Amino acid sequence: MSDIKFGITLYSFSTEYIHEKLDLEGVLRKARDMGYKGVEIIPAQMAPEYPYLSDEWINELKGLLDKYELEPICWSAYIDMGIRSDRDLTEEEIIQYTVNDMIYAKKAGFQMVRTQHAISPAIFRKMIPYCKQLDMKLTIEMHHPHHPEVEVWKEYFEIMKGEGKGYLGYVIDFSIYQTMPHQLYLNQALEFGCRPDKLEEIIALHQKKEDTSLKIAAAEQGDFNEIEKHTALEMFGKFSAPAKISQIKDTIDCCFYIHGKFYYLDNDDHDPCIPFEELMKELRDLGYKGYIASEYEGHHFDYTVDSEEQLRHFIALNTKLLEA
Amino acid sequence: MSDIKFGITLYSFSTEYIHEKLDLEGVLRKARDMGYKGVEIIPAQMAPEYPYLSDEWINELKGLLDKYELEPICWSAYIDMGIRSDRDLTEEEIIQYTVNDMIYAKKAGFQMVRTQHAISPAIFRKMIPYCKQLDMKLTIEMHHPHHPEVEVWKEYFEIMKGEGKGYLGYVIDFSIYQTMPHQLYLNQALEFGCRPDKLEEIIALHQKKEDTSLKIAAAEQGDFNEIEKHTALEMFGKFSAPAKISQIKDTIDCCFYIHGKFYYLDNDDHDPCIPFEELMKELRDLGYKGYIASEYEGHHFDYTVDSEEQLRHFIALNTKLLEA
Amino acid sequence: MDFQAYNKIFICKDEIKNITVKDAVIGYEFKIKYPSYRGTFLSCIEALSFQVDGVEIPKEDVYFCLNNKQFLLDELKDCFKEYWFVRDKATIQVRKAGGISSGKHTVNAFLKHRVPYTGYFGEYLVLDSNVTETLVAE
Amino acid sequence: MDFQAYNKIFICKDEIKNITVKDAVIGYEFKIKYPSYRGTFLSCIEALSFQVDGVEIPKEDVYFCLNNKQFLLDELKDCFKEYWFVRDKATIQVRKAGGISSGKHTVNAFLKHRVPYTGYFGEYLVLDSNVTETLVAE
Ligand SMILES: [Mn+2]
Ligand SMILES: [Mn+2]
Repeated sequence: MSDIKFGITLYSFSTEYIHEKLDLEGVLRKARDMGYKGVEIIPAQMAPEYPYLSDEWINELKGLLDKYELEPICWSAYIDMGIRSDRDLTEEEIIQYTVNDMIYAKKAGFQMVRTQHAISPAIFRKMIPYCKQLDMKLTIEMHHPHHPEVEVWKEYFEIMKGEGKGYLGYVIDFSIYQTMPHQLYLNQALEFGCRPDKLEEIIALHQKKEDTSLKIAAAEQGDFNEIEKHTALEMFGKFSAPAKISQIKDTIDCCFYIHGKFYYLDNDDHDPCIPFEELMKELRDLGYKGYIASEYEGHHFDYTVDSEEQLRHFIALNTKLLEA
Repeated sequence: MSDIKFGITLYSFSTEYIHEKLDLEGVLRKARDMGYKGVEIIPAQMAPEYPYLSDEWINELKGLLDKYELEPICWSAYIDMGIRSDRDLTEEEIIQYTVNDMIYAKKAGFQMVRTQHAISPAIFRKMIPYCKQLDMKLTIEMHHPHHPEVEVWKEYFEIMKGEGKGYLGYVIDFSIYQTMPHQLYLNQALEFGCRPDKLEEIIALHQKKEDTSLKIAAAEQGDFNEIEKHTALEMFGKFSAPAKISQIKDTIDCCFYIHGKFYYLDNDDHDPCIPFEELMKELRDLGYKGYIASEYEGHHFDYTVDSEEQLRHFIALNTKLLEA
Repeated sequence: MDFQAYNKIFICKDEIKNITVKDAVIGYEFKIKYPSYRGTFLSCIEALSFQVDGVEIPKEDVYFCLNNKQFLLDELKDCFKEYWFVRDKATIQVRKAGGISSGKHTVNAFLKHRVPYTGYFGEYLVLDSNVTETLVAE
Repeated sequence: MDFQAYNKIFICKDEIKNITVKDAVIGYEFKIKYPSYRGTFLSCIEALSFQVDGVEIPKEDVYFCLNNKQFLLDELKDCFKEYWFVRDKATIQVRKAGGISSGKHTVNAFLKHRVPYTGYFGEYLVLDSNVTETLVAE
């Protein structure tokens, strides 16, 4: 038994939402029907007025959350550093976007905003008074290709454990533990021109226990076409340095929320890409008490997959693991 | 008797419009109540959606024109060359704004668009196919400090008399014939710190028949304070080179419309600033057949003046002159 | 000295209101209109600043709100697609924890704006509007 | 090769319509959506171009219409305050006297867009969407 709850980010229904099969109310109803209690929303995806949200829209959202008895858990904000063509966002602009998100989130009943690492330690620290004034938590997502060894995270953890304690935290995204490309990625590689036997060869190479530079050399010298070479380099680049699950314990006190990221689950029993077995065990053993959001992301690769079926595999697999 | 008709530009009611005493319907009703038949509108003033107008708004305008039985005469467009901080408008942008105005004007039932000299001869010429396609006239306003001697106008008249004949024309604005500052300007000068006797002195200097450079020297060396000097220089600069009424005949065939500009009329009999007597005689004698729009512009200087009273003076004065 | 009469509409007489989010008062707001006979584009605003009770408000604490958008003062000069209709009130939000005290306050607004069609001979007319009003906070 | 599945929503299946002003047919229009899971800012569009029946449309004949505004393609890169909601259709107006003939037409749209939050280590991910669809003109 554990205190871990499974929530859902509405982002999991991206395919249905952008193809206009489900609207905002539709995804909320579906989440409720599937048994979820807590939800995360990405306003940059589902708020037509983004980035400046009216009280009317916020009240509409609040009304829907009430109607479907869903708890507002996480408001996912962006640091869109590259909005402008001529320069990155200034500190003033980053503060404006972030404080606005905290205000909108608060009004909508959320207690946590997720932001992104590009906020910078200096600005993250400057958000503490706003967190206190609004009684809101602000978290940074650790998403691939970031991981605990990335220099800036040492500073972030220091702030989270120090002056920001209780207000500033982070969100683990399981993408940082991925070791293998998922099935939809492989399907796409085939569709784009990889030969099946060559793709097998690349996967075998990727799984070899040797230095990545040797694998890259092998891919470059091998009998591969352009798309195969591209696929090989992308695969080795993305999935060769997963974060260490043993490190979670060092910062679990700052982890306010988790993104249960997954791309494709063929069944209820096992994912060859993300080590859910070890993750669930570790989180349970460490006494993690928060939500893990079901975060289906296969929609980047294939719009024909049924998101609901994927989410059911995710919940079945991980509930089983937690109860084991 | 003449074929000249007096219309009105809704711009005359700027004070009432911007102080929210009259809305779009209010100024149209007022124009009708005052006996006007033909109207000009500045969408940059009265269209909330400017510069991109929906069919809904255009139909609303059209409905109001019908309701008050007003003929749509002139759609006044701008060449807002200085919109951007980093550069002037490009040719592409000027064409976009101008063609849009012609389209909106056509939809609203107007047959003429007034634009501004900054359009350039090259782009003006490029508008001919659009004029033909939409069956619309396009005119450039000649407004102070422009006058027929300004170089670019020779080119404009050549185009109007040549390949653009019947489609491209110009609008005379009586500001080009102004010889004296109006009463509201003088009141403002007093309010801003000119001493009454010094202002009299400056006016006397302005009226002297001598070279402007001598007047300027006199103003600079005289016993005047800063605002008096500024007033003197502005007065000599603005009102020392009125256009010649005798030149109107040379381009009357290109003059599709006239702005009966005035700033302040104390009575129905005479304006010391603009030579209406000669203007009306000349226009009548030349057989001008179009509209003269009543264009009250005192609102730049004094928001307490009653626009309707001013317009009544204008109509009384000029009707008397035309019928003389 | 054209256009000066339009300054009368610059600062609106509406009440100053505190801005609250649940229990927190995060600032206050008042309203202004564009002081002209026609609308403009935000990019034609060359300078805009405010003093309240004689104290200059730091620009990073001011949000200019119009057309359902929020602009930092430094952004205005780049917003050439954003039209300010002459009868539309812009809301000036000032970020200040605790808001403003109720009662009378002196508000000064200074605007430097380019008139975009006045490039008669290559240069644009740039006008100043400098207006002070006494407003009442709720 | 992320994001490629979103290309399916890029060119909308709506009919191509001629644009008329009274009796004159001044062009035609079709619709596109932003090919992603979330909205973007127009300033993140680094390139956008169209071919109809294999012929490239000159950029000055294309108006990108969104949020009740009309943009020239060259203006998009500067419009950092203009948000393109992922479910909003942008209308692509093509200026062409006489419009387009009724029946089937091949429309190709090419978009190069910056994903603004992907500055992971200082550089942004820039994606291409290159889609061809057969649309029907009314
Ligand atoms: Mn995530
Ligand atoms: Mn005029």
